[in-house]
Amino acid sequence: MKKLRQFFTDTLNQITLGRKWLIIPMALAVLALAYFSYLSLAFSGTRCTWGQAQHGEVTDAQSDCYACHKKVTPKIAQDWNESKHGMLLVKCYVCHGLPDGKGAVPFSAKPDAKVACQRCHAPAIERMYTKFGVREGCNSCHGFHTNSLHHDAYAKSVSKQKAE
Amino acid sequence: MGCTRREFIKYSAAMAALTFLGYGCGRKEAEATPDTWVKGVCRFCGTGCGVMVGVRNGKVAMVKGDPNNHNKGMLCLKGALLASVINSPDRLTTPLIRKGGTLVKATWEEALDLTATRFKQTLEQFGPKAVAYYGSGQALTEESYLANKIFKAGLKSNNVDGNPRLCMASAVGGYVSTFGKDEPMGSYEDMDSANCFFIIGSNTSECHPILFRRLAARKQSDPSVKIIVVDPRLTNTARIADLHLPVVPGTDLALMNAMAHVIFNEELDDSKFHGKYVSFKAMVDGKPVEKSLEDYRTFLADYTPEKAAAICSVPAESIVQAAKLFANSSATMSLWCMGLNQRIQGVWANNLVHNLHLITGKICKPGSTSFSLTGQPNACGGVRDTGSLAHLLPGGRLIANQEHRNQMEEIWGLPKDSLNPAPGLFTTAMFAALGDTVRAMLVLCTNPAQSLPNVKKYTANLKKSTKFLAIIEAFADAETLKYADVVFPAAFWCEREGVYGSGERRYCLIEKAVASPGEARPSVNILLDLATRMGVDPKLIPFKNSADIWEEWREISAKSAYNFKGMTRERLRKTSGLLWPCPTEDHPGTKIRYSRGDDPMVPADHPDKYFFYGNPNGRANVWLRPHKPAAELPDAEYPFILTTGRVIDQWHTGTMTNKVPEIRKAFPAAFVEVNQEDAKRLGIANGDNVRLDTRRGSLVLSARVGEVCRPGLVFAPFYDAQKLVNELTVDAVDEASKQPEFKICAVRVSKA
Amino acid sequence: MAIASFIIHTTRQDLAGVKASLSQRRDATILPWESPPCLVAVIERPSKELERVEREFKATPGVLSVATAYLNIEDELGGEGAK
Amino acid sequence: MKRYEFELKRSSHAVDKDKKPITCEQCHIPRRAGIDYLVVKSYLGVRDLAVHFFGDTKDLDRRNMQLVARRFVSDDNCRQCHQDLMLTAKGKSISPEGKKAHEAWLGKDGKGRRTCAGCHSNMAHLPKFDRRYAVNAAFAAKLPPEGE
Repeated sequence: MKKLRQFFTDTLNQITLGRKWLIIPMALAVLALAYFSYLSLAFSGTRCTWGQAQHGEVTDAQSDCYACHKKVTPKIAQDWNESKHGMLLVKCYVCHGLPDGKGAVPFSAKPDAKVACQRCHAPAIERMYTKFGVREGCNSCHGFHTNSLHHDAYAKSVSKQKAE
Repeated sequence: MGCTRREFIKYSAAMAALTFLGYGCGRKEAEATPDTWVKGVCRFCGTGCGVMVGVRNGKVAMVKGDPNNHNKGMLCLKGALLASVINSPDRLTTPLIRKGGTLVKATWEEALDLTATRFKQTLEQFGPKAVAYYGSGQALTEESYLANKIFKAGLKSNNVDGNPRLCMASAVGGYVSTFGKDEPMGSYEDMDSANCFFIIGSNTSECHPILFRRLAARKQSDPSVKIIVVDPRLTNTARIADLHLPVVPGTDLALMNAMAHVIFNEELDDSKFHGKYVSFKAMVDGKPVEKSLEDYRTFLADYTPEKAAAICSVPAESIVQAAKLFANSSATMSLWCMGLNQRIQGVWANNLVHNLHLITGKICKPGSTSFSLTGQPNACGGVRDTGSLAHLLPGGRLIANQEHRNQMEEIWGLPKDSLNPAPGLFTTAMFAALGDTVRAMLVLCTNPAQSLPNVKKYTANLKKSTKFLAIIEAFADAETLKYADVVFPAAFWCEREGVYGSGERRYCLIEKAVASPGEARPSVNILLDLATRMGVDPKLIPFKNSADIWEEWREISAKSAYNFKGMTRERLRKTSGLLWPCPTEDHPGTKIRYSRGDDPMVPADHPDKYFFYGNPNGRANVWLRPHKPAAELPDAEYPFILTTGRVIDQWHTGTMTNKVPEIRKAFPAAFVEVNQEDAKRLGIANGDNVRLDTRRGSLVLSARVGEVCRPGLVFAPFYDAQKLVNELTVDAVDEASKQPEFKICAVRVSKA
Repeated sequence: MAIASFIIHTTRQDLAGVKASLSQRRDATILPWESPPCLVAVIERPSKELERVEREFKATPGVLSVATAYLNIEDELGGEGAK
Repeated sequence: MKRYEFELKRSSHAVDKDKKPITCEQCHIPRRAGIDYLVVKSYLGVRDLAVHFFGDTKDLDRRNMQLVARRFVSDDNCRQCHQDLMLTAKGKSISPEGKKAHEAWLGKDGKGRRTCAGCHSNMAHLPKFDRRYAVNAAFAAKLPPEGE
C-alpha cells in the first residue's frame, strides 16, 4: 500500500516538476470529472436498468403477455399493438422468449437482433449488409415497436419520417 | 434512490462485466448457426410458406423463411417456432398395439400383420363397403394419392374421405359448380395488384398471417386500396378494414345477394363480360335449369339493401357502400375461408362470391379473382387434386360418372367397369357407420376424435369393440390415440420427402432434412407394406418411395385439366414451388387460369379472351341462390350463437403447436369470448368461468370479455384437447358438399 | 478494500451448480447470465487477495474460464469511504 | 417553463391529497440532503441558467428531454406521498397486474425497473407525441387539442 502511495506522489511530482501551479487546474479537472461521472452514473441515462430487470413468476391465468403489459407498460404495449409487428400479431414471445427462460427462444428484454430478426427478415438483412455493410442491431432505424402500420393510417412509418 | 458509494462502485463493476457479456452474446449465437439449410414448406396452414430448415449435427436447429418462395422469407410466429415441434420428445417411436385396453409397444411385423389380417377378414366377411380410409390435408400428395389408389383401385372401396371434408368441401363445391373445375383461378400475386379486398368469413390475420401481411403491405403502399371485412367478430383482420360489416352469423347469403342487387341497380355490372362469359342457372326440383339475366334480376329484386340489412343487422348504407367499393375498384380480390365453408349453405355462399366477380367482370385478371383460402398445408394439392374424397377420382373426376371411371380404369390398367360405381361415405357418415357397417378404418395424419363436429356422438362409435382402428401418427398425445387398436409411428414433416400443394395451386417439395426418431417410418412405406400384406395387386403399387409415386401421379395429371406434367422432381428440387397447370418442363407455371395467353389449357388461338373450359358451354355459371338460415338458430332456450375457430398461436387440434413452450404458455386452455354488453347482463367478468350448454353437451371455459364478438355471439377456439369445444358443435351438413356447420350453433351462456 | 468484477464462463448444464457454489461466498454478488452461459461475480476483497480469489473461481467445478472485467482500488489509496 | 406549469396544473399531480399544490422541486430535486442533492441542484441550476441566457427556450426537443428529465425524478420523492405500493393514491386496492409489477419493484417476485418514473411516465407532463397513448387519454382531454 505504501509503495503505491509513493508511486502516486512520485508520478505527480514528476509531472508538476517546477510547475506547481499546474496542480490547481489538474485538481479542478479531476474534481469536475468526478462530479460529472457521479452525475451520469448515479442518475444514468433513461434509468431503465434492463440488465438487472428480472421477470417474476407467471401463472397460466396471466399467460397473455399483452393483457398484463397493456397495464404495466402501457406505452410499450400500445406501441407494439399499433406497430406492424402488433398488427401482424408477431407476439412478444417470438422475439423476447418466455419469462421463465424455458422456451425455445432465449428470454431477453432486449433480444439479439442478429438472431431474432433473422428468422423472418433474413433476405432484408442480407440486402442491408450488401448495401451498407455491417451495422449494429436493426432497432436504431427500424423500431421493433414503432414501425407503424396503423397509427399513421398506413402513411409513412415513423422510421421513414425520422430519416427525412 | 438510496445507494451508498460502495454499492455504486459495485454496480459499476457489475455493469462493466455485463457490457462485455453483451458483446459475447453475438459471437456465441453466431457459432450456433446451422451447417446446412434444406428447403421445405411450413407444416402448418394452407398458405404454404417456403421455409429453410437449418440442420446442425443431424437435428433441426432453426427454421427461417425461404426468400425465393411467395412468402419472401417471412414466417408467422408458428412457422418461426417450428423447430421445437420437430424436436419434441413427445414423439411416437415404435408401433403400438392395444392389448387389454392399453396400447403396448409392438414390433413392425406384429402391427402390420395384425392390421392387414383385420382388414382382410373384414373384406372377406362384409365386403369392400366395410373398410374405410380417413385421410388428411396434412398428408403428402404422394401419401394421399397412394392411399386413394390402394382403397379405390386395390380394395374396390370408395370409403376414402379425409378431413378436407371438414374444411374445403364447400369451396370445392363452389368452384366446381361455378367454373366446372376445382381450385382458384388466381394466385397470391393478385394481392399485389388488387385495389379492393373483400374478405368474408375469414380471419386472415390469425389464420393466414403471411397473406395478411402481404395485403397489409399492399394497403400501406397505396392508401387508395380499400378493404371490406365481413365478419361477426371484430377480429384483428377487421383492424385494417375500411368497412367492417359485423353481420349476424349465417346471413351472408342475403348480404351478397343484396350487393349483387345494388351492383345491377347502380349499373356497376360489366354487361360485356357477363353477356359473353356467363350463363345463369338455378336449381329447380334438384336439377340445374338455364335462366336468363332477366330472371336473375327478378330474383335479386327481392334482396333490397334494406331487406338484407334487417336480416344481417348491419346498416343498409354499409351494404350499398360495400357493393360500390367492390364494383368500382379497378381490381377486386375476394378472400374467404371457414366462415363460408363450414356452413350448411357453404356451397351456395361460395357461389355467391363467384357471382359478384362474374357480374362485375372482376375475374381472371391481375388482381381480380375470387380466392378461397385453405386451412391445411396440403388439402389442395394432396386431397382435392388427387381426388382422395368419397365422391372423387384423381384429376377432378367423379365416381358417379361412368366415363370418368372408365378413364381411370384405363390409366390404372384395370379391367373396364371394375371400379366401384357407388360413391363412398363422406366423413360424418363414415364415422356414424363405424362399428356398424364400417368395421375397419385406417386414419392417416389427422386427429378426428377432436376435430369432428358433435364429437361425442362419433367417439361413442370409436369406442365400439366391433370396429378396428389403425392410425398412422407422429405424436403420442393425439386425442384419437385413445381409441386406436394399432398405432404406426410416422416420420414427420422434413423427416421424409414429398410434395405439398398450397392454396394457390403451388406445388413445392419438402426435402428430407433429418432422420426420423426411433423406428418411425415414412407413411408412404407404411401404406405400401400394409397394401402388400392386404393382398393388393403388386402391379398397382410398383413403388419404392414417394418419388416413384410422384412420377406416376405427374403422368396421370397430364390427362386432366390439373396438368403438371412439367413439374419433375428435379425441377421441384431446384425451384421453390411451381403453380399448375404446368404441362411441359419449360413451362413457368400458371398465374391466371381460364385466360388466353396465361393458361396453357386455353388454346392460343381460342376466339375469346376467357374460356371456362370446365363447363361444357365454356361459360361460368352464375347461380340464383336464395338466402337460407343456419341449421340451428338461437331460441329462447339457447339464445346465443356459438362460433368456433382458431387463434394465431395454436393450429387446429394443437398436437403440434402445444409442443412449443411459448405457444403452450400463451394459450394454455381454451376460452370463450363474450361481448361486453352480454357479459354485463349476465354478470360475467373477465376471467370468470362461463358455462356453455348446447343440445349436445356443455363445457366450462374462462371468459374473455370484450368487443370482439357482436352481441349475441360467443366464440371459442377448438385447439384444447382438455376442453373439446367440438362436443358442442352441430353436425348438420351441407347438402351438396357434406361439410358440417361448425360455425353456427345455438348455445346457452351462464356464469359457472 | 478493492472491488472487482469477474466474468465466469461455464456450460449451460453447470450454470445452476456453479451459481449455487459461488453464492455461498460472503464476499461475492453473483449475477447469472443465460446466453452465453456465464456468471458475473462482483467481489469485495483487499486487492492482494484478488489473485487468490480468481484461482478459487477457476478451481470451482464446472467453471471453464475466468476473466476480470473491472477493478477499483481507490479506497485502498485513501483508506476512507469504506462503509 | 410556462408550458410545464400549464400541464402540471391539469395533471393528476396538480395537488396532493391535502389539496396543496405540488411544486416542481418536490419531484425533480432529490429530497434528502447530501451528495445527491448537491450534485443535482448545482447541475440543474447551472444548466437552467445556461439555457436561459444562451439557449432557445422555444425550441425544446421534448422527446430527448423526457429521457433526461426522468433521471432526476428520484423514487424517494415519489414515496414521500405514495407510501403503500399496494394502494392507489385514493386508498383503493390496485389492479392485480399493478401488484405484480410493484412486487417486482420491491424485489419480492422478480426485479423490476429501477425507478418509479421508468414505468409511470406522463404523471405531470404530457408532450404532444405521448397524447395518443390510451393510458394518457384522461390527461390529454384536459389539455388544449392543438399547441404543445
